[in-house]
Formats: sequence, structure tokens, C-alpha cells
Amino acid sequence: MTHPTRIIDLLAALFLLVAFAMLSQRRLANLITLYAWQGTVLALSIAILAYETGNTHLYASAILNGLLKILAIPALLRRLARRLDVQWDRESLVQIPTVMLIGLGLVIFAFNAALPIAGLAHTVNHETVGIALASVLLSLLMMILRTAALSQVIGFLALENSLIFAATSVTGGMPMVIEFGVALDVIVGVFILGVFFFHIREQFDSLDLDRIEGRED
Amino acid sequence: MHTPIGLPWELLLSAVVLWSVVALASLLIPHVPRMAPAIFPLGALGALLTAGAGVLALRGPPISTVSPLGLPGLPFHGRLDALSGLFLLLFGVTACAISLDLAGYRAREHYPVASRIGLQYHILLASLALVFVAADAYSFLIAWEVMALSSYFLVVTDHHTPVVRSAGFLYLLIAHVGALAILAAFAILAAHAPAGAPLALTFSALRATDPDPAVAGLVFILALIGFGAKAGLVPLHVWLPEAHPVAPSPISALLSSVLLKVGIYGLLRVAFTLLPAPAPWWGLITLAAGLGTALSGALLSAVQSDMKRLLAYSSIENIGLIVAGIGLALLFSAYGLKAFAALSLIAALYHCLNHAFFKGLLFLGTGSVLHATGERNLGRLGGLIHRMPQTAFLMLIGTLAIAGVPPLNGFVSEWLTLQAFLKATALPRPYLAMGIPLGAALTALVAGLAGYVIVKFYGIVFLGRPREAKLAQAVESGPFERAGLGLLAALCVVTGLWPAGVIALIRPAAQALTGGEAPVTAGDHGARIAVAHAGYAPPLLWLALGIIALVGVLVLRLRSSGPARRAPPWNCGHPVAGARLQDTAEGFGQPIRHIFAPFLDIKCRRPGLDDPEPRYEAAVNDRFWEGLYRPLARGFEAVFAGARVLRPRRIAISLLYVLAMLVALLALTP
Amino acid sequence: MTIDLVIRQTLQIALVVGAAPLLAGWIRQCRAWLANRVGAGLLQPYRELFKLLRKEPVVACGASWVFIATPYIAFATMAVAGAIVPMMTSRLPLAGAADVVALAGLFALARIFAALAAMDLGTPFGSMGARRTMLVGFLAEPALLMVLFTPALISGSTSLAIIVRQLARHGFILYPSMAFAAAAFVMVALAENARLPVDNPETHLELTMIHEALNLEYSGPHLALIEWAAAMKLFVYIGIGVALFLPWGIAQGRGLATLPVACALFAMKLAVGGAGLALIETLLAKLRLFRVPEFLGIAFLLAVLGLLVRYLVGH
Amino acid sequence: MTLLWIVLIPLIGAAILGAVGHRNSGFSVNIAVSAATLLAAGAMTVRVLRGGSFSALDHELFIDPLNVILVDLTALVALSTSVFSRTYMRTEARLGHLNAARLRLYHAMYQLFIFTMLLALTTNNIGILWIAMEGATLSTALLISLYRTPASLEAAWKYFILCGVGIALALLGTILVYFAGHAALGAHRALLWTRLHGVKDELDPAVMTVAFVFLIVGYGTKAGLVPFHNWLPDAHAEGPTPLSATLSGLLLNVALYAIVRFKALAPDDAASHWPGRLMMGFGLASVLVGAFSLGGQRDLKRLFSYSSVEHMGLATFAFGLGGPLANFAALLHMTGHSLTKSSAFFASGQVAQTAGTKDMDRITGVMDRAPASGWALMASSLAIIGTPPFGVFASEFLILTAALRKAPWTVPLLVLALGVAFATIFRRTQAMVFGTADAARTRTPPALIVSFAHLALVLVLGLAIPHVLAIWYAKAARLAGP
Repeated sequence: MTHPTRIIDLLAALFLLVAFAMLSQRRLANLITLYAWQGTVLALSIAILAYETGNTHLYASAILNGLLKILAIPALLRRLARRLDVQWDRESLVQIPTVMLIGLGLVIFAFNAALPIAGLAHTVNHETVGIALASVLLSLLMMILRTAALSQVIGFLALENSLIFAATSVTGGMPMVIEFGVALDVIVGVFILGVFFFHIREQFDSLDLDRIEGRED
Repeated sequence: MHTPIGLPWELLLSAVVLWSVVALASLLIPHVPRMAPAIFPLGALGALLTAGAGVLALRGPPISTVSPLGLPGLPFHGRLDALSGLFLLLFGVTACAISLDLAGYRAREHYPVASRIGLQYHILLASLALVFVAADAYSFLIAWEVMALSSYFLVVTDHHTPVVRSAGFLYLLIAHVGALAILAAFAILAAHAPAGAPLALTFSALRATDPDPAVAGLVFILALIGFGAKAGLVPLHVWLPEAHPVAPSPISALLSSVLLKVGIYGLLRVAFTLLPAPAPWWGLITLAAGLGTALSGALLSAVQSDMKRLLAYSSIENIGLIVAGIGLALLFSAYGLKAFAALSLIAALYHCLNHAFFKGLLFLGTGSVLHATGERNLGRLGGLIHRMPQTAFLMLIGTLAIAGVPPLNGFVSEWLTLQAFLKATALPRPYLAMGIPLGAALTALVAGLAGYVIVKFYGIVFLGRPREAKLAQAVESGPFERAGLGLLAALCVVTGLWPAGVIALIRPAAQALTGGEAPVTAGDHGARIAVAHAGYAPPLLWLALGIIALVGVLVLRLRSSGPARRAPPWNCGHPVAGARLQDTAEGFGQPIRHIFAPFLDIKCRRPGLDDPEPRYEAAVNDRFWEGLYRPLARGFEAVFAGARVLRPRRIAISLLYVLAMLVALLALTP
Repeated sequence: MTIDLVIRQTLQIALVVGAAPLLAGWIRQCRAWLANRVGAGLLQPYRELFKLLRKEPVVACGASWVFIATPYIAFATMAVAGAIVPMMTSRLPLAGAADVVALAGLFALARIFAALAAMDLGTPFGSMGARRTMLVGFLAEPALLMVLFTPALISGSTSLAIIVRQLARHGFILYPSMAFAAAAFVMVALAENARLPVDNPETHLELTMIHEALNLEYSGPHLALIEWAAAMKLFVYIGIGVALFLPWGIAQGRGLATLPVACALFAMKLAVGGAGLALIETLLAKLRLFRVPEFLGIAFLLAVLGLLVRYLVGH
Repeated sequence: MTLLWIVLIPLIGAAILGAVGHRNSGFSVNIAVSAATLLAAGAMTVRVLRGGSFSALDHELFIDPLNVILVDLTALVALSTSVFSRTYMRTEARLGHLNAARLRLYHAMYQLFIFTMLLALTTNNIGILWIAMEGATLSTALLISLYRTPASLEAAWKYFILCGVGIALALLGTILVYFAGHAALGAHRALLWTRLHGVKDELDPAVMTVAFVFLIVGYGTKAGLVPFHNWLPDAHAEGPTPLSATLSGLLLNVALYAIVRFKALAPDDAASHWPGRLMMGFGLASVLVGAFSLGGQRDLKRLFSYSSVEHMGLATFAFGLGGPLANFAALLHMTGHSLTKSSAFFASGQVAQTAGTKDMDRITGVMDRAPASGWALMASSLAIIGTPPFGVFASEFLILTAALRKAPWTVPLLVLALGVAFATIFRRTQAMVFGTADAARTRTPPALIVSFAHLALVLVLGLAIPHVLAIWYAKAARLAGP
């Protein structure tokens, strides 16, 4: 077992940790910071993977992800948060410890579910598939529990992060076209959401999902 | 169509084409009013062609044909055999009379309505003709549903009144549920076709499938439900008394005379030609359903006070008798008694013809009354025999026919049915041999009730004194109406006077279905029919009656000079006050309500001691509404509410669904 | 049709038409005797009929042709019914034209016309009578058919002639099933002919009358025809009873030789039957109208029992 | 080259409309572009039916009898919808529901939407398929919120989040498929469907089953399968009518198409029944829930959107059954449903616009007020609830027949659902179409021509399926896998 792989495993662990942190974090600013951290971890792991396997397009992918998820999107989100001045997410229905327990359960489940795939994977870091799957489920859980539109979006982005992480850990990265396509979709999506938020706020003068949804058919 | 297809097909198809053209032409009526008078006579012509095709099909061998249209691997198949022929004949003749009536009836309507009726009516006729000759499940269902739809549009002709709309909805809904049952029946049969045939849905292929008894039973039950819903079998009859009254009377006539028979046709087609030899229990439940339907129909019609509702319930009663005959036939053929099966089937088919004729006659007659008086409520009619004598006379023929008294046609089928019931002692199972003849008693009871009902109907509408002042303005119906009535009345008389001839027509159909030769012999040059030496010769009876009555008349006339002196009625010396003193429909139904109270759901309002304006009301509702349909509707409403709850308001919940589903499926992955 | 048959037929019709009033008179006379009255004599009905026939025909205003036609129809129907039932001989040409079911049908025809005629004037009593008649009618019809089915099953045919031949061959002993049928038949006959305990032919008491209410508006010759028809109906019914339950001695052969004997026998049976009817009527009291369904229900049950017994015993 | 044109034309059209979409000429341009697309599609169809399937751009684009059906359908419905929206959106603008900028947005996004769908249909690369689907989500999200009403924003938000998540999961599925193919095909070709299909027996079953779970949950969300259908009624009801028509008529089909393609990749061994079973399960659930949800609806467009859930469920179920007959029926059902449902939305949009409300309790007497709208609505509803002689009946008939052979126990449920759908929809339609009108008679709107044209096509499907079509669909059915 070489150093880089061990580092990747460590980073994977960090990735999961960040996911948990995001699950528990309610202050929007910190949430965004955590998202940036997740991006960093992601980019780093891709870079190390690139160094390990030595295929060049992974470097590009690492840079792309880095730019997007460490700088661009967090900046955009901060700007949004400031412009819409939302700092706090309301208290979620389920309190944090329970959430943590549920999350733990999901992690265990994900590890088991991922075993067959991990067994087959020929990449250096195939053990991390389970972690990737776990963080997918965790971010989904986070989206479920959040009541502020913005933090739900962050959950969505985290989900997308974990997908990329899964991609790299399972297959050592998708072809470049796809990477770019995905990145494009993400950035466009975030822009559109940004536009949305303003419309939503001028209609509902709130970004609280309880206010937005739940009308009768 | 592939040539050559034979004369009957050519007649039939030309009729269908004619009707389609007429249907499209009637769209133009509002723009070209001049053609309005031609529309319905042309329809009548098409009906005659159909009748001709029917007669030829009855005489000749079955002719099949395949059209290029249809599904891939399943083009439309058509087959003209004896059964189709018989029903085409029934349909053609009745439709001809109804078209004649419409020709007069529609002259009064304003053009948009006339054009809509012209369109839908002729589409209906065409689809009916095709139902009788369709020879594969798909084309049968297509024709079937087109028939249901066009008749629905005719029922809701006056769609501005809510009652009409709800009646129409109920009608189409039950028709569609029935169609689904029929579809399921066909599909189940097809699913048991030998492998390699993905679409074994032609009737010949379905006949070739050999389902095990359980499957065959299931198919039969589905068919009974599906076609029973069309024919108005209890408890699927509730649409009938709602839909038939609200439709324009000629349409009611068509619905009662022909569309109900389509259900009978389908039942026969499936039970006798598509399925293997029946099991005894098929016959038993059919018989039970038939008798139950007949009895409840008779009871409920006896307590109606709307003349069209009364007739609608009486249609249910007659359908019940027909189905009872079919059940008997199934029972006999289940035990291999082919000849007796043929006999019961002849009885049932004969009654189909009779009911088509006299019920069509009565409904057309109510149409004339409705037009002359604008009144459907029996309580506001009366004495019309003086205002519209010819209609009254023709209606009297229908009345006697439906009452099942000799020497008219209603009696013949009753006679045959009873003869068939007597044969039940030949059944090998003791409980059957003992029990079935009691069915004859029920049949007799129903016949008696029918007499009661129809006396009430005729006596209150046409006899007595007018119950409303406006009835004095009533006028005799127009020539076209009377022509339609006359045609049907004549048919009632002919089929009553010459049973041997009619049976000769029906026999091939019955024989084709049961494979047995019915033990009905014709004697005295066709004047007399006999079952087991028990004969019935209406012409002789007519003769004897006529001679004796004539003698009586002559004797009295010779003695008395000039016409009888007129004097006020005696009435036991009580002065005969206002016309309101006459018996009402409710009053006439009172004994029935009293005797059969347990079977009826009666809402009665009696005047109190100090009522400002004392009046008596008695309404009788169908028990099946409260007993079956309302609970069903409530159940569905509950399920709907449940489905609404299932749909989450919040995104989070649906995301939770996603997560849960994901976890569940991943856990389930093999 | 040979001349012999024609003679038989005309004889039979003549007998029914001619002797019906006599039977009615006989029954009245018996009732009178049972009630310790002298009675008006056997020929009283004839006197009444001729008196009525001599009167000027009067018809109520607003009566339609149905009202006027009904008496003739009733008369003719009953005459034809009488022509069908084998009384002295089982060999009648018209017997082939109608069986027991057709017979019931003929009665129904007459009943319906009577009811319609009663409703024609729109008098309260008329329609009341019509209603009650039809009520009794549709309750009696199934019972009657059940009664007739028992012998029909025995002989395997619904033709009266054949039934009678079959039963007559059997000799004096009554079939066990026929005993039930007989009881039921008597009850039906009482109801159908508007006799006590169902209806009282003697009175015009508004609230209880059934049959009489139908005739309220008739007078003179029309009333005569109706009364005559009623008498014939009774005659025919008793004739049916005799044919079904005391068939022995009926003429079977071709020639007319056997007829006088059969005729005498039949007259005797009629006398007995009439006396029996009178006795029943004297013993029973009038039922309330809504007891009638129960009465006929019992008749129906007895008839059904007859059927079942017939099936169990086998003959 | 036609293959390239089919995706380029709408893209170019989107660009042009981005510039001129707000002008009055925008409508005509829109129609012209759609017409051009249809022409290209037609040309391509001829070529496929003559010479069989072919590909372009180094196998990135690919066409075969299966997806050409949907391409044609998309192009056709896109054209008729653009024709319809000419009148409809003009009126909307006149009524002040839209300003010029929104109109431009509408036109541009409309063509972009069409582009993404055509790309998704014609691409051979499952990665690009995913990107195109995501693109469709983005473009439609903007269309749904076109009116900027609270309801429409909520709908758009729901749509965005739900479909976003779904799509994301689909991406994971795609990654897994890529991973499975990686072993057999190497990095470069492992995304090409044709190649994957070639080696489908070498793909690892364990991975493929897991992958299919993600894919069906992901694309199933997009196809509006229960229980992921929450977005669908809102999106249909709150978006502009032309969008509702295209969403129901086309987008759902495309999503289902994606699922079918992946089902076809499953190897034909024991584990391969898994996708079929999943599809049958989701399909059945959708049919039942969709049908029973129809009961309590008051909003006209919601009613028809729930019926879309039901019908997509039926098609999914049929594909799940598999086999030539069921697949044939499913394709026929997709075709019939797109045509009928879009026509139903045209009619109901027209009715709602004239009546000024979507609340069915307040709409009555349409037949008196505007006979054309009345007949269109009546006929479309009758067709959509599967009354003969319309094509939907034919496909439902075939589906039931096939189901009776493979999974008889499902038939009672299906029949129940069909009956309920009939009762609920027809009750509403009758109440709206008949009765006395509360307003004066209006002139018949020209836009409904397309509605009747669709109905005519569906009628043909029900009465006499042309021989060519039959053969073509049979081929496609074989491609849709066992």
C-alpha cells in the first residue's frame, strides 16, 4: 500500500467527515465554508489520483473541480446569502443527535451496499466507493432535513460533489467531455437558482420552504 | 372488403355505408334545411336492408369475411351466421319503425338538435349492425363502445338539465365497466390459446382455445357481468330506469328494443359459441339472475308513477325473463339435453323479438303522448283515448301483447318458456328437477304482475277522464308516428298469430347454438304449434272468439234499435265529482307496496290531521342504491382521499421517498 | 275435421252457454237451502238474464269503445274457454288449439278487459275494482298454473285432453299429489270467481266488493252478457275441476253413442261440485282484502307441495 | 448528416429566437424552425426505414428504429405545439400575462428544450444522454416559472430540486454502467450504448443491477413514476399550456426511453429479470396512484397531468413485461399518449383561457359557448381514457392481453385503475362540456386545428395501423429488449 493511496483514504475519510459536519451545521456561512472544504478535499483527491495513475486528464478534472467548487460556487453562494441576507436555517424538525444516528445507519448501509462494486473495482482507491455512496445518501438526508431553500441547494451541490468523488473512486474519472458537461450543468444550474431566489423572495418575501410550498392542489 | 362476399354482406355493408353517409349529411341540416325530411326515411331504408340481410343469413350458411382494417396481425373479421341474422332481423325491423317515427318526431325539433340526433342516431345504427357481425374481440369491442358512446350522446340530447347529464354519466359509466369486463373475458380466453399465437383474438381462434373449467367459468362470469350490465341485469340495472326515461322517446324505444338485446346477443355468443360445454352452475346462476331481475323489474315497475320509468322497469322485467330462458338452456345443455336446450333458447329468442316489438311500440306511443301533452307523470294524464283514438288503439295492442295474453305475441313466448320449464323434470339431479319447475311459478307471477302494471299504465294514460285541463288540447300524433306505431303493432299481431312461422325463423339459430332439434312441432298448415302434444293455435282461437263475439253483437243489435242511450255514470249513486277523484298511479300501486313492502324501499308521506293542503305522496326507491351503489361510491371517495394524502405537499417528503426507495431497492438487489 | 267432431264441439259450446246459468241457479238454491230459505228456484238466473236483455242499452257518458266492447269479449272468451275444457268427451277439435296455459291466458285476457273497462269512466269505484281484480288475478295465476302443472307432469303434456285421458285411464283412485292440487284448485277457483271467502257475489258493499265493482256502470244487455260470462266462468272452472279430479266416465271413443252417458255423469258431477261450493260458501266468512294474498299464498304452497309429492311418490 | 441537422436546427433556432423571440415574427420563426426539424426527422426516418440504423460523429450520435419513433413524435408534437402556441401565447400576451422579455425567453427556451430532448434521443453516449436530460431540466425549469406567479415558482422549485436529485442519482447509475463497461471496452468506448449493447453479456451483473436501481430512480423521477411524481402535476398545471403539452407529450417519453435503453443493456440471464420487475412494480404503482389521484382534482390541467402519471406507468409496466407484444404495445401507447395528451392539453388550455379559470367547478357549457373547444375536449378525454376507436384503446387492449400471459395477477388492478380513470375524468369532462353556458358564444379558436389533427392520427392508430408502421414498430419492439 503506497503513500498516495493512504492519503486518498484519509481524504475520503475527511470527505465523509465534512458531509457529517454539513449535516449538523445550521449557520449558512459555515455551511458554505464547509462546502468549499468538501470541494478542496475532492480536488485534492483527484489530483493525487492523477499523480498516482499518471493520466493527464485527471489533472484537468482536478483543476476544473477546484476552480468551480473552491472558488466560483462558494463565492456565488456567499454573494447570494449576503444579497438575500439569510444567515440561519431554522431549527430542523429532527434534532441533531438523531440526525447523526440516522446518518450513521446510512453509512453502515452504504458500506455494505457498495461491497460488491468495491470488490470489482480495479482502481487504486476502490475502498472509497462505500464512502462516496455514504456521502451521497448523507447529502440527500441533509436536503430532506433543511427548511431553507439556500441550504437545500447546498445539499444538492454536496450531493453532486459526492457523485464526482464516486466517479473518480470507482472508475478513475469519467471522460473529459462528460466532466465538462457536468460542470457546465452545475454552474448553469446554480445561476438559474440564483435567479430563482430573487423571484421567490419578491413573491414570498422569504426563502423559507414552509412559506413557499404546501399549497393545496 | 374481399370479393365476393355474398348478398347478405352486400346488403349489410350498403346499409352501413348509407347510414354513415346519412350521419355525415345530417351535419349539414342547419345549413341545408331542405334535406332534413329525407334524413330519417333514408335511415329506415338502411334498416330494411339490414333486415333483409338478416333474413338471408338465417336461411343460408354462415359467411365470413376479413377487412383490411384493424391491428397488425388482427384485422377486422366479420361473420354472418344464424344468430347474427336473427338479431339483425330484429334490429332492422325495429329500427325501421323507429326511423319512421323519428321522421315525424324530428320535423318538430329545431335544426341543430335534429342534426345532432341525425348524426349520432345513424352512427349508432351502423355500430349496432357491426356489433352483430363482428367476429373478433377487437372489432367487436370497437363496435360495442362506439355503440355505447353514440347512444350516450343521444341520451344526453337535452344536456341542459342536470338530471339528464347524471343519467347519461351513469349510463356510460356502467356500459364502460361492462366493456372492461368483456375485454377481460376475451383476453383471458386468448391467454389460454395454444402458444405461438400472440393475438388469438378472432372468434374462431377463441373457440379453438380449450380452457380448463375454472377458467371457462371465470370467462363466463365476466361475460355475464359485462353483457348483463348492457342488458340491465339486476344489480347492474340502475342506469336503465335513469337513462331510458330522459332520452327522446324514439331513442328510448331503440335503447329498450335493440340495445338491451345486444347484451343478450353477446351473452349467447360467448356462452354458446366461444366457450366449451357449460357447467350446470352457469345455468343455475343465470336462471337465478334472470328470475330475480324479472321479479324486481316487475315489482318496481308496478310502483312507478312516471310512464317512461314504468316502461323502463318493465324492460328490466322482460330482460329477466329472457335471461331466465337462457339460463334454462345452459342448464339443459350442461346435462346434454340438447333438444330441451333448443326449446328454452327458442323461447328466449322469441321473447327477444316480442319485447323488441311491443316495447318499441309502447315507447314510441309514450313519445306521441309526451308530445301531445308535454306530460310524463301518470298522475296528470288520462282520457287520451278520446283525443288520440288511433294511437290509443295501437297502444292497446302493445298493452295486450306485453300483458302476455293470447292471441298476441307476448303470450307465445310465455307459453314456450313455461313448456321449457316443465321439461326441467328431465334433469338428472333431483333437487334441480324439483326446484326448477318453481321457476315456472315465478314466471307466472311475473306475467301476472306485468298485466297489473300495464293495466295501470293504459288505464291511467288513455282511459278515465283527463286529470288536467290542458289535456283537452292534446291532438292525434302525425302520420309518420302512426306509421311507426302501426308497423310495430302489426308485427305484434303477426308474431302472435303465426308462431309457427316465427319459430321456423328462430329454429336455425337455436339449433346452431345448442346443436339440438327443439321439440316444437307445427301443425294445421302452420296455424298450430305443439310441444309434447300440447298445442296452441292462435288463429283458431281468434276465429272462435270472433265468431262468438259477432253472434253476441248481432243478437243484441237486432234487438236494440239505434245506438245506446247515454246517461251520466251511476257510481253507486255517489255523484262523480272532479277528475281528481280518479285513481292515481300511486293509488294503483298501493296494493303492491302493501304486499311486497319488505322488498321495497318506500318513502311515504301521509296527510296529517290538520294539514292546510292535505296530499299523499309515496315514492319507492331501488333498494340497490342504498344497498350497493352508495356504499361503493363512498368507498371510492375514501380511496381518492387516501391517494391525495399520499401525494406529499413538501419537497422534503418526496426527497424522503427517493431516499427510502433507494435504500429499499439497494437492500433488495439480488 | 269430421262432422262428428263439429257436432261434439257445437254441443259442448251450447252446453256451456246454455247450462251455465242453471249451475248458478243451482248453487244459489243450495245456499238458500243451507240457510233454511226457500230460494228463488233453479231458473231464476235465466229470468234475470232475459229481463236484462230486454232492457234498453244505456251507456255512461264519456265511455269509450273499450267499455262497450268488453262485455262481448268477456262473453266470447268464456265461451271459447268452455269449448276447450273436455267435459263430456276428451275429443274436441278446439282442445288442440289451446292447452291449460292458454286457458289461463284466456282468463287473463277477460280479466284485463274487464279491468280496463272499469277504468274507462274514471269513477273511483271502477278503478278500485279494477285494481282489486288485477291484484287477485296476478296472485291467483301462478297458483292456478302450479295446480295445472301437477297433472301436466303426470301426463307429460299440458293439453287438457291428454291429461284427462291419462287420468281417466287410471280409474277411480285419486293420485296422492292430485289431492293437494285439488285443495289448491278449490281455493283458486273461489278467488277467481269472486266467491266467498274472497268476495261476496251477493252484495254491492262499496268497501269490500271486488268483482261487482267492475260491473257498476253496466246495465241492460251489457250487464246481461257480463253476468252470463261470469256464470260461464264458474261453469268452466267447475268443469276443469271435474275433468282433473273426477275424470272417470268421460267419453273417449269416436262415436256419439257414449255421449249421453257421459253427459249424465257430467251433470251429476257438476251438481255435486256446485253443492260443495255452496257448502263452502255457507261455512266461510268473507276475508279482509289484505288477507287474500295469504289465502292465495296458501293455495300456491299446496300446489307446490302437490308437485313435490308427485316427484317423490313418482306418480 | 441529417442526423446532425436534427439536433442543430433547434439549437440554431434557439439562438435566433433568443434574438427575435420577443418580436411578433417570433411565433412564425418558432413554427418555421419546428417545421424544419420535422422535415429533417422525416428525411432521417425514410433513411432508417430503408437502410436500417446508422450513426454519425464517430458513433456519438446514433439512430435506429426505436429512437426514430420518438424523434418523429418529438418533432411532430413540437411543430403542432408551436402552431398552437401561436394563437395561445398571443392571447396570453394580450391578456397581459406575459411581457416581451418573457416571450423571448419562452421562444428561446422552447427550442432549447426541444434541442435537449432530440439530443437525448439521438445520442449514443450515455454520458451525453445524461447531460441532455439535465439540460432539459434546466430549460424547462425556466419555462415552468414563466408567469412568475407564486404557484408557478413553487412548481419550478419543486421540479428543479426533485429532478435535479433524480438526475444526480441517474449520473451515479451512469457512472456504474461506465464502470461495468470499462472492463470490457476500455475507457473510451465504455460510454457508447451500441458498444455496451454489443458486450452486454460481459457486463458484471452485480454492478448492473445496482446501476439500474440508481437509473430507474433517477430517470424515473423525470418520467413521473410514483412515488417520485410530486413535481409533475404542479409543473403541468402552473406552466404555460404549450409547455404542459410538450412535458406530457415528450419529456416523459424521453425519460422512459432512457430507462428502456438501460434495461436493454441488462444481460439475458436470471438477474436480467430484475430491471423488468422493477419497471413493472413502478409502473403498476404509477397506474394505480395516478388513477386514484384523479378523483379529488378540481384543476383542469392537474387532472390531465395525473392521467399522464397513469399512462406513463402503463407504458413502463408494459416495457417491464418485455417481449415483442408488450414492447410493441408500450411503444404504441407512448405514441398514442403523446398525441392524445398534447391534444387534451391544447383543448383544456383553450377552454381555461376562454373561461378565465382552470377550476373545473366553474367551467360549464363549453359545448354551447365554443362547440369546437367542447368537441375537442370531449374527444380528447374520451380518447385518453381509452374509449375505442381511438389508438389508446388499441394499446391498452394489447397491454392487457400481454399482461394476461405474463403476469395475470396484475390485470385486475390494471382494469380497476382504467375503470376509475374513466369514471373520474369523464365525470369532469361531461360537467364542463355540457350544461348551459354562463357566457356568450365565442368564435371557434383556430389553434384547435392541431388538436383535431392529433385526434385524427390517434383514430387511425385505433382503426387501421398502416402496414409500414406495424413493421417499423415491431423492429423497434425487438430493439427494446426481451
